[in-house]
Amino acid sequence: MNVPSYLAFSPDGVPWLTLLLLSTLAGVLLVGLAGWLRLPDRVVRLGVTAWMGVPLALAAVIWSRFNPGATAAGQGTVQLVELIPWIKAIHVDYFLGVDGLSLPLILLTVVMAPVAAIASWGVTDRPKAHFALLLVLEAAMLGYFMALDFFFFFIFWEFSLVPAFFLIQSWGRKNRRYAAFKFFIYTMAGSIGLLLLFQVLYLATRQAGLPTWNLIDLGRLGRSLPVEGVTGSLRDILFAYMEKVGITQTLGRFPLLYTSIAFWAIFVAFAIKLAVWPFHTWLPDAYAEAPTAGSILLSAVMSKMGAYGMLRIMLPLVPDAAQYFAPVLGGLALVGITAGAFGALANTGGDIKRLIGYTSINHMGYVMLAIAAVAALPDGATQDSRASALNGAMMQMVAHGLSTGALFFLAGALYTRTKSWELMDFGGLRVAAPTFAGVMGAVMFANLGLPGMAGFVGEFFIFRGAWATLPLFTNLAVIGLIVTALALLLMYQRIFLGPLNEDWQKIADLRPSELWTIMPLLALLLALGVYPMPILSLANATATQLVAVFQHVLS
Amino acid sequence: MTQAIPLEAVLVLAAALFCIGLFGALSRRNMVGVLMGVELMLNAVNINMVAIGRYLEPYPYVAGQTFTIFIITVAAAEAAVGLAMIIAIYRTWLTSNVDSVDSLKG
Amino acid sequence: MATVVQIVFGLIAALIVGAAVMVVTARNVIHAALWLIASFFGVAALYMLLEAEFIAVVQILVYVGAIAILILFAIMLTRQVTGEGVRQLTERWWVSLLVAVSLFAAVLVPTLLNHKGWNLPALPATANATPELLSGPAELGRGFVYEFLLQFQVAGVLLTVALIGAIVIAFEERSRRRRVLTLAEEHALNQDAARRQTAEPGLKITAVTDGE
Amino acid sequence: MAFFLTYAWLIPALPLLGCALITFTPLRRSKLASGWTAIALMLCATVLAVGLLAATAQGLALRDGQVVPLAAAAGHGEATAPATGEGHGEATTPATGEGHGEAAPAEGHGTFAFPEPNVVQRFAWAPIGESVFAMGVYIDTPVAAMLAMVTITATCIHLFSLGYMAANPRQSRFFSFISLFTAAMLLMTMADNLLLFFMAWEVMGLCSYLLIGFLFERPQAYRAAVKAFITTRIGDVLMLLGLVYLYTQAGSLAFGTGAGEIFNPELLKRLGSESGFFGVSHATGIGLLLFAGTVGKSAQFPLHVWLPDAMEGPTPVSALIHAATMVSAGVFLIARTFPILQADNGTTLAAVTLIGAFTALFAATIAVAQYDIKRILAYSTLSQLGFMVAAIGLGGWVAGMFHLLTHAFFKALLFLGSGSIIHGMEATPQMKALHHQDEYAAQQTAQDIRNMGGLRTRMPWTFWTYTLGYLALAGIVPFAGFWSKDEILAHAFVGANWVVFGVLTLAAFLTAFYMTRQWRLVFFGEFRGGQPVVFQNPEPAPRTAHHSHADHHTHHDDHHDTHGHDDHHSNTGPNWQEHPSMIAALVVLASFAVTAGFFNLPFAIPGGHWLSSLWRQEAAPLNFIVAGVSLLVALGGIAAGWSLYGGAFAGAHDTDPLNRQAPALFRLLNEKYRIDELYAASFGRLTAILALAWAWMDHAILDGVVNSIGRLTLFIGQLNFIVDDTLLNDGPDALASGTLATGKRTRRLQTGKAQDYLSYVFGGAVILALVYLYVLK
Repeated sequence: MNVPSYLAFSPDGVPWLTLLLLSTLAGVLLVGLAGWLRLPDRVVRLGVTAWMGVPLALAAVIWSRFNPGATAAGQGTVQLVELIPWIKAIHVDYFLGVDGLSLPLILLTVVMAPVAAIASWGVTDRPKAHFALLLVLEAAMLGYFMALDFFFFFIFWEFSLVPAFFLIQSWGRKNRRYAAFKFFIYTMAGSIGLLLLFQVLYLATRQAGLPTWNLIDLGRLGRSLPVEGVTGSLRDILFAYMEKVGITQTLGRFPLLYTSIAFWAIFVAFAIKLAVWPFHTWLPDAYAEAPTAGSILLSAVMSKMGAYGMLRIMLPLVPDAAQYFAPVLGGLALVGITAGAFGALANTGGDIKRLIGYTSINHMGYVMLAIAAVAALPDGATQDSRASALNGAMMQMVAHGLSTGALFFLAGALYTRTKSWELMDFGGLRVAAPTFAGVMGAVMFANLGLPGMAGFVGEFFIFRGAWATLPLFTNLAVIGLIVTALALLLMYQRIFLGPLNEDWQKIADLRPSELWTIMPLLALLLALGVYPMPILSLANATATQLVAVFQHVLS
Repeated sequence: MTQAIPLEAVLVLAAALFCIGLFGALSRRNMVGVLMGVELMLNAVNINMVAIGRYLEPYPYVAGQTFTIFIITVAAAEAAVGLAMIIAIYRTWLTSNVDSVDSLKG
Repeated sequence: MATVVQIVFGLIAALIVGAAVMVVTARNVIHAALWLIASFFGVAALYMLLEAEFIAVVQILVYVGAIAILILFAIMLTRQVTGEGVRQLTERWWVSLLVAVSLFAAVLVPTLLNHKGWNLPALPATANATPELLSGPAELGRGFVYEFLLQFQVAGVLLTVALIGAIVIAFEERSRRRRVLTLAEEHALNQDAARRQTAEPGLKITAVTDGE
Repeated sequence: MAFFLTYAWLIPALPLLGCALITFTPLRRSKLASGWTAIALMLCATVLAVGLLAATAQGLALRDGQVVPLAAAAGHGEATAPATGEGHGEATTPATGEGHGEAAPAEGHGTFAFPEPNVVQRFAWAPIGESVFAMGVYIDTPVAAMLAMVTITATCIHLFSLGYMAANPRQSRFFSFISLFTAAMLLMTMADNLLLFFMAWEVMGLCSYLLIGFLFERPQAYRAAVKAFITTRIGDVLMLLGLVYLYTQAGSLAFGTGAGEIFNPELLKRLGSESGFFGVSHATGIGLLLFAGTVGKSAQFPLHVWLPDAMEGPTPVSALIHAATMVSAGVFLIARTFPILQADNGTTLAAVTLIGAFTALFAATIAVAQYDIKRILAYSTLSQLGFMVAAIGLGGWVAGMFHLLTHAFFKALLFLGSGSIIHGMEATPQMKALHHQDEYAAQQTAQDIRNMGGLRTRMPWTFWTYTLGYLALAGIVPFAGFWSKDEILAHAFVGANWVVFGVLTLAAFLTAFYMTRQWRLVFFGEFRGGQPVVFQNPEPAPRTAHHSHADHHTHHDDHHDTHGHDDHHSNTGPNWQEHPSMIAALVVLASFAVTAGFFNLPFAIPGGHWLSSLWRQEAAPLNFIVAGVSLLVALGGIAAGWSLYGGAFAGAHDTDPLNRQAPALFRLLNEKYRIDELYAASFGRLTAILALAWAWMDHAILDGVVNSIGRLTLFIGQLNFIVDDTLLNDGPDALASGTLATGKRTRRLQTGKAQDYLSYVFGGAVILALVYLYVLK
């Protein structure tokens, strides 16, 4: 096979990505073995947590093998590629690879999974199944971030729902059934359009002479970059197919119309996962009702799957429609930011997990704003400003993953001590549990974007990029910064400040195991906030190449 | 006799015997009754074998009879094993009714 | 001559069918077994009519002499002989009847509809010549040792296996065999079983074994 | 000298190290060890900062790791950086109009320039597309002066806290926080770009939050902390927008005049001429947004409400953060970005002046009618910050910075003095008795100046140092405040901004007046604490079991309770004992309060105009008219205060003389113009309503839509069901139940009876036979 220049195979020939994927699945098998051998639950708990170090180590190896600055042929080089023909009849390939957009999220996933595992140590109801599901979920998410063939991409996308569904449904809180179904149905319903769209794209590219599910090639076609074996951009290919099918006679001969339809199909699928404004109502329910580990993985990693999908599929495949609808996206992002912030504020007297969930909507609103800003019309914007927005979005995702995961972890730890989620039940715990209060305070400030913590870097670069293209929305979006801060401070105040509530005189402070789970996260947040180079340099080259297409008027 | 009675008559007789035996095998509650129904069915088959061998086979026409012998052998074996099973079942279940033995019920 | 043969055939057929019907309908199992013997005799007679004397003899020896007797023994051993007042047919006997009748109809109807003249073999050319020798035990025996040798052997093995199998199945377990139940015990056991059966229709295996 | 330049970054690093040591090592278990660690590290930082100031004063600079004289450096850099030309021109051209006459910004001279930086060290921080964002330190002479001021005051306040916070069980945490704060302040001062500036700025905001809420058991404290954080954050996010705006326009946030740096003359010209939103020029937009940060941090008029409430924090915090350093960071911001503010021909600076002057007067009027000693000082701080802001707005860059430095010293002194007074007051038997009923009320009562009196003899050290600070603030001639305030007034006067001049003069008068009132009531007359005006706590803290337990014991035990109150007296000796470490801090600060003004004497004598020349700015000569007016006004204020309050307040419960004469006005001032109530009724309620509205929208509308889509589906399903049973397709549930029902029905075939199975076999055979015979043929 003639390998294009923008694909780079593993330099040492070892299929590291497959190993990473298999290591998590091997963990599932080990849990099964443990069940068969009737090992005690304690062994499974520690074993799974320790085993999650294996993907962590493999991801570190992948990071070391990755060349962050590599670009080729108008895009960031996709590295450590594994490309094996799979189903030849419909040209499905087993195609894994990482680039600057996926590697940070892979790293985030392998870091947060052990945290989720440690958060589940208290699970007494069917713990083996619980841990097995965590591993399955990790595998699905890793696969999603690595798969570059739509076939596998979509399989992992849908497959990740299954363990999440069962985690919520079996170990969640009182209202878990409603939440689990809402979550599942919402996401499933959203992805129907995506699936149909790719069938059409496959047929269209087949007509053009290169039938493919290959996301990299499709992305290159969408951006009018040369792909061997086919000429023209994806927009032309799609339009030619529509013409051949005859749809143009009814709907009209407007190429933008068809890319717009494609755009909305893609957008809705990923917007639901990212909890963009009118599609966000599943999120507070799901986050609130899920068990702690579920909340951690849902908020830390799964919501990033939506943003990653937009970066991987929406922007490269249909840049013209994305540019055309960017103000709409910006508007939705703005409403989401405001809605999340005020929603959190409305929950300061209620459920702590719902509150954190709403702040997540707010934070993901910034990511959405960044994506809109990347795509918006070139009104005095430079390529640097767009790259800045995209870098900021990556940073924001990583930072939000770390900080919200940590917040959920601590909320879970609080629950195990007090058996209450209601903020109004607490008060003055800082007296009895000073370390807990300190750690939670630090995590909270990281979450609300205090400079010096990673979240601020993300927000700053998002704002910097968004101002160049969408100044009005950027201006209004800062309301979210203030109101979220207020909501989180009130949350902290309700729990920790004031006179000590009589009920919690003897509450235990943070245990060393919990402390040392959070400390690495806090250290990461702080390190990335002070020196964000490691993450930003990973993403920068790919991001810069990706945004180049939007420097022109496309429609 | 081959000129007097058409083959079809014998076959119809065998079919009637078979169907009666089938009815017995399907509807008798007593296991021994079921076994008797099965024996009737086997007899019907034997009649068929012999008759077809007699009417349609060229001269020494031993094949049909040979098969009959085999079937009788099998029937004997079947009866022996079947009755042994009936006794065994009776011993454990204290019944020899077929419809009481429904551990396969779904 | 032909008429006589036809009459004889009619009688034999009536005997076979009638006896068979009684076998499946008789309330008393013993009676059913006796009717079965009658039916077997009818079949043997039919073999005679079909000029298969050896088979006829084997029929009587094996079926009447062995199987029917075996059946009678089995009936005795299972001790549910009388059956007066007890249902002899299953609840859904009409389904079976339907199946049997429709099967018969499915065979009979095309036979009657499609026949093009009764299937009577033509007389041999040497009609009045010395009649051919009927195939007798000699031909059969030759067939067994030449043509059907393998099948013959297999049948022998089958009989041996069946014999051993029957013994194994019918034998009581060692522990039970050691200890012969007294009549009182057996009565108590039956009472117990009866009680269980009334309390819990559709007796389960586990229930009894546990009870013992 | 090279050491001080090369290792300038150690100045913020040392307090940060202190914070880390105290937080993460067992040092935190010992109050004394943690306190002395912090103080020792602060002393090292002070030495470094003073050394750095000396080095920069000698005109030394660091270029490529080599120490060179600045002039040579400028010559050296001429080939590469276009900035040097600017630096030279500024030094030689006397055309800088601020000092002289006409309103400089209005005339748009725009020739203000910073002195050459002495140290610029940068490293790549984040890649942004093709370019790289660099971070580092940028030190020029104003920065060096600020560093010296911050380290000196911070060291004094650390020292003071050692005595003042001795009774607090969380003293080591307190040191950790103020060390972190100091590190952030120092880092902000020497930041080389606005982003780093902003980051350190926000960390200060965090520390402010933590320290105001240090006594977190009190609802008043944590509420004030949240209020401070959120109010300043409003300014901060606007400033963030300003940063982003500037970044978008300039492509950089780095200080400096070189290409691609934000003070590049061409860039400034472009910003001033091109118009952005609403037809406003870029420079105006950016300038106003940046100034919003100042308004928040320096508590200028619309966002001033947090600072008086911030007095809930321990008094050293008030001194350090809410008087000397953090609040003046806002002023430092507009001083730092002055070329940008100036780039739009005066619009921004006019707004700055307006806000500053208004705040100066507004806060001074409120201060007149307060009883709480710390609140009076807080409003005084607001007022003085207004002076500085107005000075910068008038183009008096040196005047504003000079006042910033002097004010830091004497206001820190005053706050520490008040801390000492409160410390003494709390040790009186009346307060101790009250303390056991309600500690918050006790503290508030102890801070009430009506309950003091006659402390002159009881706390001599405090009295004398406080008096020096008071004279400096009032603007009496040789003391620090006189010189700097005089320069500000001179700017307004020379610029013919008569309204501003009038407002500021009035404010100066009021300053002298309310400070005299306070000083008189605190230190003179008879001690009135015998029958104090007891503060009525609207929400008394619930009495915990632990506390009431402690009530049965001696006061010693009370010190160990965890209900955190900083101002508790630890020694059981006679009242009014002054702790040595507190005295030391007061004396050091008092000496600066006296002498700080001499750094920039407006005379052409050796040592005169020292700061101006250090900062390479035009020296303003002494304007005798203004100086006379200023002094006269100050003396008038003192005389008015002395006469009005000379005989007043024989007892604590007497009515204030001012209240007697103008009760309505006094009430309005006492209630701070009711702005807090206004905000609570407007913005507070609006926020709450918006939150409810959004929550309602989620629940009622969006969930309603989702649920009604569900219901609609169900309805269609039922319609289907009614129309045609066989089309029963009511979603997966119906499918599942249908399957289940079918299964249940099918299950009945599975009877477990061999005969039934056999009948199926033969029934099937019959059907097959029929099919073959009649259907397939």
